[in-house]
Amino acid sequence: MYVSPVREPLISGEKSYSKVTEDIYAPMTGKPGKLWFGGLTLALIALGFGLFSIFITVWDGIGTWGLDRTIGWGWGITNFVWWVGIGHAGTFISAILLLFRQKWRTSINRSAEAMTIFAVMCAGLFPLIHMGRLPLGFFIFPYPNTRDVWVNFNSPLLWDVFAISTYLTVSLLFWYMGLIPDIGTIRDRLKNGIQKKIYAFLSFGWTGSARHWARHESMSLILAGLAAPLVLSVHTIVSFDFATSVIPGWHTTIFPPYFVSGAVFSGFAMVLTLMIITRKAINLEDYITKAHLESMNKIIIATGSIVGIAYITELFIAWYSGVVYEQYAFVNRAFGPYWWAYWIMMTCNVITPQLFWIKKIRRSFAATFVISIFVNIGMWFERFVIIVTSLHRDFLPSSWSMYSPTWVEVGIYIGTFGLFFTLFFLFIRFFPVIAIAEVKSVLKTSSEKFIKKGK
Amino acid sequence: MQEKAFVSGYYLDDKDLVEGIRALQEKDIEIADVRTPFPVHGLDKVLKYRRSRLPRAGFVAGAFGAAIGFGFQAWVFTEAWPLNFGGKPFLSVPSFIPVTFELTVLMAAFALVFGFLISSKLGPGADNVIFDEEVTNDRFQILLEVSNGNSEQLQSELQSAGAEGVKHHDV
Amino acid sequence: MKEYWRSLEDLLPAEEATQEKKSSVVLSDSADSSKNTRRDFLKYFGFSIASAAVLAGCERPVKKAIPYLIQPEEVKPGTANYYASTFYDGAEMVPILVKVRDGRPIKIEGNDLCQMTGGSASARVQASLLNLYDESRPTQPTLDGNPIRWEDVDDKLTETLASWDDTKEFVILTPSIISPSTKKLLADFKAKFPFVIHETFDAFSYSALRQAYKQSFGKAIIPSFRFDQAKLVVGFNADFLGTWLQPTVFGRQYASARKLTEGQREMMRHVQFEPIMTLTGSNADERIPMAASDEGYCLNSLYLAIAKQSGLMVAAVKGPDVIDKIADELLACRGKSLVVSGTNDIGIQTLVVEINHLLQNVGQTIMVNSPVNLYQGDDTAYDALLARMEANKVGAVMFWETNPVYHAPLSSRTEEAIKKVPVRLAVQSQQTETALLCNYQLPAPHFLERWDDTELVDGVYTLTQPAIRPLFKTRTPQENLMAWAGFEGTYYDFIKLSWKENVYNSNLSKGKQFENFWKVSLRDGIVVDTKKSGETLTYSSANIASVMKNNSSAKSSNDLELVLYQSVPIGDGTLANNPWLQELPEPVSRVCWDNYVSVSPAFAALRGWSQGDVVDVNGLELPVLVQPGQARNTLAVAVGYGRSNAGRVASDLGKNVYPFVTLKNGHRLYTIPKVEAVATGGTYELAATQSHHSMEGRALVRETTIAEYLENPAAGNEMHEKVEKLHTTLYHEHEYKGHHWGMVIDLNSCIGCNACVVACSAENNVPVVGRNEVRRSHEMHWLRLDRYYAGDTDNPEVVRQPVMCQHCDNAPCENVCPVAATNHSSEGINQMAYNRCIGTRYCNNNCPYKVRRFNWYDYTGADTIPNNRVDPAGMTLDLKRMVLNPDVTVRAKGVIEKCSMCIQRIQDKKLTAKKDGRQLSDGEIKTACQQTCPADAITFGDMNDPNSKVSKLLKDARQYGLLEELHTLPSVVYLSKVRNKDKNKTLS
Amino acid sequence: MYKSFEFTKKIKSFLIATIVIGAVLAVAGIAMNLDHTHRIWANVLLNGFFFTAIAMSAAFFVIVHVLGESGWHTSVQRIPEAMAMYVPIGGVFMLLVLVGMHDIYHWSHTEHLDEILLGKSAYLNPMFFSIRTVAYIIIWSLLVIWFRKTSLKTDTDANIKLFNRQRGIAGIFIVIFAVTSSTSAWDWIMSIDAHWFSTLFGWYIFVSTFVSAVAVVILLLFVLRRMGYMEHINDEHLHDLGKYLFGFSIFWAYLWVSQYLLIWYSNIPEETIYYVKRIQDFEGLFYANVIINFLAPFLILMARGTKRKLNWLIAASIIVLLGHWVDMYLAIMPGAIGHPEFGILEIGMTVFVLGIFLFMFFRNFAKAPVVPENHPYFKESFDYDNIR
Repeated sequence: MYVSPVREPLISGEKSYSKVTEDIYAPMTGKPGKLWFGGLTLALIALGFGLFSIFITVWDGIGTWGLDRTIGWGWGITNFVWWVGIGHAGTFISAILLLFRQKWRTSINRSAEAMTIFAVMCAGLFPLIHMGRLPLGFFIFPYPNTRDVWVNFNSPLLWDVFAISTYLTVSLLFWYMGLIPDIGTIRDRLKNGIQKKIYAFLSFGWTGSARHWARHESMSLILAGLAAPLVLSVHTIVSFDFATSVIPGWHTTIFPPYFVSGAVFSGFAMVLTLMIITRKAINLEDYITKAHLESMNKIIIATGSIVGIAYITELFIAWYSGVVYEQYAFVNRAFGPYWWAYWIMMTCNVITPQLFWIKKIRRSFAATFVISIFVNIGMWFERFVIIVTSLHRDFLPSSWSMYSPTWVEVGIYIGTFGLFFTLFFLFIRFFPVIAIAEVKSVLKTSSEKFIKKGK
Repeated sequence: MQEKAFVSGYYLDDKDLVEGIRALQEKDIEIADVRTPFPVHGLDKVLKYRRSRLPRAGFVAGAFGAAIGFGFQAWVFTEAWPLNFGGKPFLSVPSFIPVTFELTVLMAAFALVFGFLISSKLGPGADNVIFDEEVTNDRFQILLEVSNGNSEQLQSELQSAGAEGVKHHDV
Repeated sequence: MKEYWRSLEDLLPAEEATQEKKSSVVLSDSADSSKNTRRDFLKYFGFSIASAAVLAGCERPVKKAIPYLIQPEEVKPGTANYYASTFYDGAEMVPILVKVRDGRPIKIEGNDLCQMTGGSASARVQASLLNLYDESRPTQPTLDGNPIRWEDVDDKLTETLASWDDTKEFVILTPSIISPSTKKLLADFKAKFPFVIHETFDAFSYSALRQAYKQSFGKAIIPSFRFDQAKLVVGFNADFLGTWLQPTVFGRQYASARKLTEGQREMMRHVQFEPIMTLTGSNADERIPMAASDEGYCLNSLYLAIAKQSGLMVAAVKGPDVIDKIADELLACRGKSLVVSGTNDIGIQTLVVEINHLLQNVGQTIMVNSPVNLYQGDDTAYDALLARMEANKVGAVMFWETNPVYHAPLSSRTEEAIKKVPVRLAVQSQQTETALLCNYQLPAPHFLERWDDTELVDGVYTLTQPAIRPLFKTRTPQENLMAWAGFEGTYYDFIKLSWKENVYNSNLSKGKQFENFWKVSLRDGIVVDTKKSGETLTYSSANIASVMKNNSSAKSSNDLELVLYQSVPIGDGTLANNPWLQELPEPVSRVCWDNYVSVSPAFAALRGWSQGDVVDVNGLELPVLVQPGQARNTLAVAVGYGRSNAGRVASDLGKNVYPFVTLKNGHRLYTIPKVEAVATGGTYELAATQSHHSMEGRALVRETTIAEYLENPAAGNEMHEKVEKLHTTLYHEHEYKGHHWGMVIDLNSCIGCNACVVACSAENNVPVVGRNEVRRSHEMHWLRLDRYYAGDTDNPEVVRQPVMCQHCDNAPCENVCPVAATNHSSEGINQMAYNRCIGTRYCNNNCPYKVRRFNWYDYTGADTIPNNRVDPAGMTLDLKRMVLNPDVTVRAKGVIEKCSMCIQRIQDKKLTAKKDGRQLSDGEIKTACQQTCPADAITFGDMNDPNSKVSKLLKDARQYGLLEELHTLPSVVYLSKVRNKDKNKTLS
Repeated sequence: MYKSFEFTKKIKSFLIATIVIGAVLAVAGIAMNLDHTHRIWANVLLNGFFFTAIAMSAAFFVIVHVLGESGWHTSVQRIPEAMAMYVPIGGVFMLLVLVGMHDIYHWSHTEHLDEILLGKSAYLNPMFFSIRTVAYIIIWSLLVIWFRKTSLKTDTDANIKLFNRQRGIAGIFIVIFAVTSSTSAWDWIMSIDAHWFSTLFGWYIFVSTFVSAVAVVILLLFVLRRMGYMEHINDEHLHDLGKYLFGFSIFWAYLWVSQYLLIWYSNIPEETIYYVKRIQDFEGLFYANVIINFLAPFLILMARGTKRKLNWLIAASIIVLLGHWVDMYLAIMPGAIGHPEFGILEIGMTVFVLGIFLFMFFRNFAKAPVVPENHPYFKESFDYDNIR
């Protein structure tokens, strides 16, 4: 396959196939470092605190949260949407970029997919625990029962159940199918022992047969074809949670594509945040390079700008609509009691990513790291703004009220970080962070060694 | 798989592998399997594999998911217990779109993944024979099945087809 | 406290005493009516079983059930009986019906046979039911803290009375006695024991009003007021819709005079002058803030203006413009107007009587010939009593449901005086501050546990009959007296005899047997002797000149003055230990669970105070509430709070301001001149149920003026037609083949008294959540009265709107429930299946009206998880749970609940009609809120029935749906408000 | 090596004939509808907008690939490039619309507006509207021409800087177009139903025209191949174009459903009015629009093989192009004329504008080599394949 010499190599250093194996396998060998243990401990503490907060919520009731008769959703659903959004990058990278034949995805898709799965697990927690009667949560599944009651297929929350669980399942399958060959690689590097047996089991008996590879590629492509609309559908359905209502600030038709774009935006930001640290921590600088950074930052600008345009569109159409409730909702966002949340959102989401128009910034790891955190904060506030400021002052001023979170809500949020990082630390220890086989497959077209040769 | 024997030869570059295969093919030597560390571009064409039937399986399963998804929802809302939700019609088609879609994708994905695993005889606990552990690292391996004890002949064929190392395996 | 559950077998007979036609729902034989299928039987059967089961809470097993040994005849499991009775708490008297279910009174409703109340009842009347189940009630007699048997009490007192030192008095301190039998009994008792002195003590005094009539008509009376006969009402500092005299009665009269229907196109006009924003003032067509100290000046000016134009020779003093204008208006309505004042000041009341006299209102809107027997207390007499106690002239005092230590002015003096009396008897049905000082604690039963009678106005008799056997070892004060005096028989016999002699024999015999008459009286609860009339009083002039001199005639200075007032929920504080009342938001401030010092916005700005700042008012620290419409230099605090010994709920809620009350000219004065107020720097969060007070220009409450209305009945409601024109939908409405329930709320009738809120809470087992939860906006009321201010903050116009679930046919909430827990019934009701609800609160978010309520904590004890209850008001105690309506599920933690349009009432009446094999008739089903509304503002019925009242009201041009532009198709419809004022010309 | 396109007399005269036939039919239609000036102007808007938007979308197609550092597109790049050069001509039709403004836009009758329209008049007034229209046309034309010129320069100058400059122009283009694609759709189309509003509308219209543009690219490719040009186009290119047609048809359906479902769900009259009008008066067409524009490309192009066969692609493209013309028809006509009208006027006007569009395309296509041979990624375009 011909590659233009103008293109920037994606993999630097003199990498041979076995060097790739070696490099990526390296972090899994030897004793884990202090950093790893320290990180895992912190994550477990956070997770424990989160579990305690969840216990309090379930035991005492949702009253332990800062919600009230007017504001039925607060941090819980904000965090849900935020985590789901983050969970969009992985599948976007592996599915949509695969369809668009973007080679740079190969270095980051594995960890991004893992993050997707962990983030979706964190996200999925919130719709469960925000229920007043968690033990009866199984009512949301359409199972035959003596009362002949099914479920309400009109409800976006029910669609969510289907969407999130399908998304989690498909992402998991997609991720694992991609992992099989690499687990095979690990298996074959290990000497005999229990570890080898476990990896042998997990590798599903991978042999690297050309027939398998052919089927694997075919399957991956179609899974990607399915996952692409699936990614869209998930955040679309999440946006339906709000957009189907009549609440001003929630009910607007631009929500589906805008939410999807925002999700990819935040997901990429999170991937960047983590990958910039990970590549350093486990010496993968040659595989995650400035070329990757630049490509990802371009997507950040694109999606960030789409989000920005959506904000402005909403604002303009709210005025244009001539509907007093709509107009008030947006004036209240910008200048009401939660004005700070709105302007944090605007600054972080619309202004900061525009810095990536400058080539130096979008190729700087340090700058990207900072901006990606800004984006994560901004996207959290976007959901907060949508949920809380829309609800706290809706139609009847008599019911207007204010919201602030309690320690329980904060605790649960911290807990999800704990869960996420616990899983992430385990992942980088026990699984190859970069898709070994996929990197090898683009080595000839995208590595410094081969491109320099001018081949 | 008893009483079988194979001869393997490996290459260190995918290009050499393809050339080796071509050389063997010219001699009408049947290639039992080729094993590579990554999907080698165009290898399936060289080996004249049929296009996989997985897409078709995916389509059928997806269509099934869609039918079940839509049909079930429609049945619940019009036959099982038609409830009035917010004045919406019982057969509220737009509301059925999301679940129908999700089930379509889910079923298709299951069909693809399980189709892949089953047709490739892969799965938890699958105990396939691995002839060379370096195949998952950097070796491109051609396997030829030994019949009537022609192992040595096959080994030399492989060598002449440019294999870097040749070996006999009994299974 | 275990055995509350007693059988009714020896409850006094009342075979015919139920209003309901009784027949067993459960066991009605299907042979009777071929229409009843087996399915129906099972439905009825299941219904009653289910009802019985929910009693214990929806998820808990029935722990104990005690079967009847002999089932009383009139008690049918699962069917409620209604007993007629009378509410009287020393302030308000309302004939009531008590709904008794399986031996437990579970709801109080007004008795619709009463002409005055028409079946309505105020919030306090209805809530008084909960005082029956108050766990803080005294349960047995004690002497110096030790339990004692009633027999021993009787022995001791008989002995005390027998060996009485005749130089000392035996004082019985009662509230105003309106019971003819009690009066007779007291007379008999006094006849036997001449040293017995009966004194009357009212918790809140109206003595100046009585004295004013004495000056002008020769007899201390409170006349009957007829607001319904007036075309113009001018109120001065009188909250006659909320607390003044007979608010339930006046509210009904007021609303009826202001109703606009097809037939009635005229509307009474109401102008209010007042220092604080009262419920009444907020309803006025025009309201003028007036410092309390300016009232004398205003009334002087008004009198002069009227007198001058009535041809009297008076000095020509130019009063304020407003007063002149009002005088002109009043003169134009001679004989059809009414001026009232709520100030307990003899000078002011005398002037008011004179003004009404000049306006020829006496005999038209003021009926001096049928006086009301309320508030007989004389403030000077109580002062004299104190003096006698201090002089050791009193040997014994019996506090008969009176609590002077709390209510009397300068309570420390009262306390000291009481301590000087050797024998102190507390005959109280509730804990009181006074009882703490008594050596004898002689608990009295709650009024639902005892017999009594009343004669509120001459010739209007009512009976109080027990609806339950006494829960505790209690005895009525009357029984005490009879026991100590050695009278024969029971107090029941005494009443019956007294009725035979006085009521039956006078005009009502009509040839009936007395027993029949008695039974009918018991059943109806009310008997009116139309022939009996009060004394005819004639006018004799009072010394106006001196009165006017006494009334300060100049505008007040800039001194701060403090106004003490009764709040609508708590009143004088007698019933304060009542969670329903404490949680009921004050209709104007929408604050509950506390009193506070309200200040005008201008004054707050001047002092730099804002809501919640703690202020020291003459030594009492109270949080500030900024109240638009309040007179500028006025501070106001509600009485009735700060009870130190009232029981679990009310003790230490708010601050007691009764000690500020002083005597002026022998009358308790509730306005305190020249007070000091400084911010302490602290803050205190009030439990407010509404924090935003402007409608933000939204067409929520639509209003117009009378002139515009007469020209175009749709005035102010133009938007409705526009919205109707634009109504488009992407799917057709479901067809409601049978009934389609709807409700119409006339905003022009609603006076905002909040009676409906309590009715709803009682009917539907709405949890009480307590102050802290209300602060967090966790209140649970299914029905709320939104109140908005418009215009000038110094004197805003007020509108209010009762909002409950609107039962939208296109309900945004129903769509989104994932588990189908809320959906639409075939009769158009937005229904909730509590057992199905998993508590996502999605419905609540989507509700544009925000009427859905979530059980944030385990408020009811229906949760399966132990040790997590949030129940500051003790509503989950076994005793208080007896008030629960078994027809309504008690909701568990984590579920959403909301107005069901009283579905249990609908089903009940539907079943009754079906059993009787007839069609439901319009008006047969009444929702709880509708039933109790004094203003008849709420109409419920079948929108599919073209002849129903609801259908007719739906044709009214004032009709609109709240947020109708959203196309939610609400089944609750509002009729716009009309103000009787000139849009361009205002008084002030 | 790559045969340059020659705008032969034969093609020229065929296209001129098409234009003339279209013009004759259009004039006849106008003459028949002189008392229905609404309909005449609505047709000017419909075709004027549709083809201008297709041209802009074609430009967008190139721009996105440039920014995305794509290689494969270079072999077809000159087709959308030449299409984009129609923008200034299409702009003339949009300027014509300004003349007929009062017949299309209810809000332009400033003398009788209701409250809501008065509230919008700061934005929706004839003056500001005209300024915006002119601005769109000028800015778009400049961008398109600027890019085209830079692109053509590469044919003689292989300096890598020129490609970097293309990227720069693409950046500017995309920023401007991101805003104006939406606002122009609000202005020209959404404001016809002046009370109605939908935040998604701009994106919806854009995707509709983008799919149309892809269909036009495929159709033109077919025509050129029939004429013996563009022989270098292989199955992989077709496959990619097919994927675009397939993918964006689904994306269009996704936006259609998003907008419809949300409005259907909330059922608020101020929003439903748009659909009620279309369902009531254009019922058949309304449903046909969704079904055809979604199902036809979905079913035809789902299989891998059909995307690689020109015949299938052509069939799908024709359906999609007609379908999206109907989509625009449905967006414009119910508000502008209120009821379905289809006759000589519509046919004539469409043929007329289409003729001009094609004429401009071939004229511009003939002006330059059919491929940008000096493009650094050009070679990549011949050595890649789609996974089976």
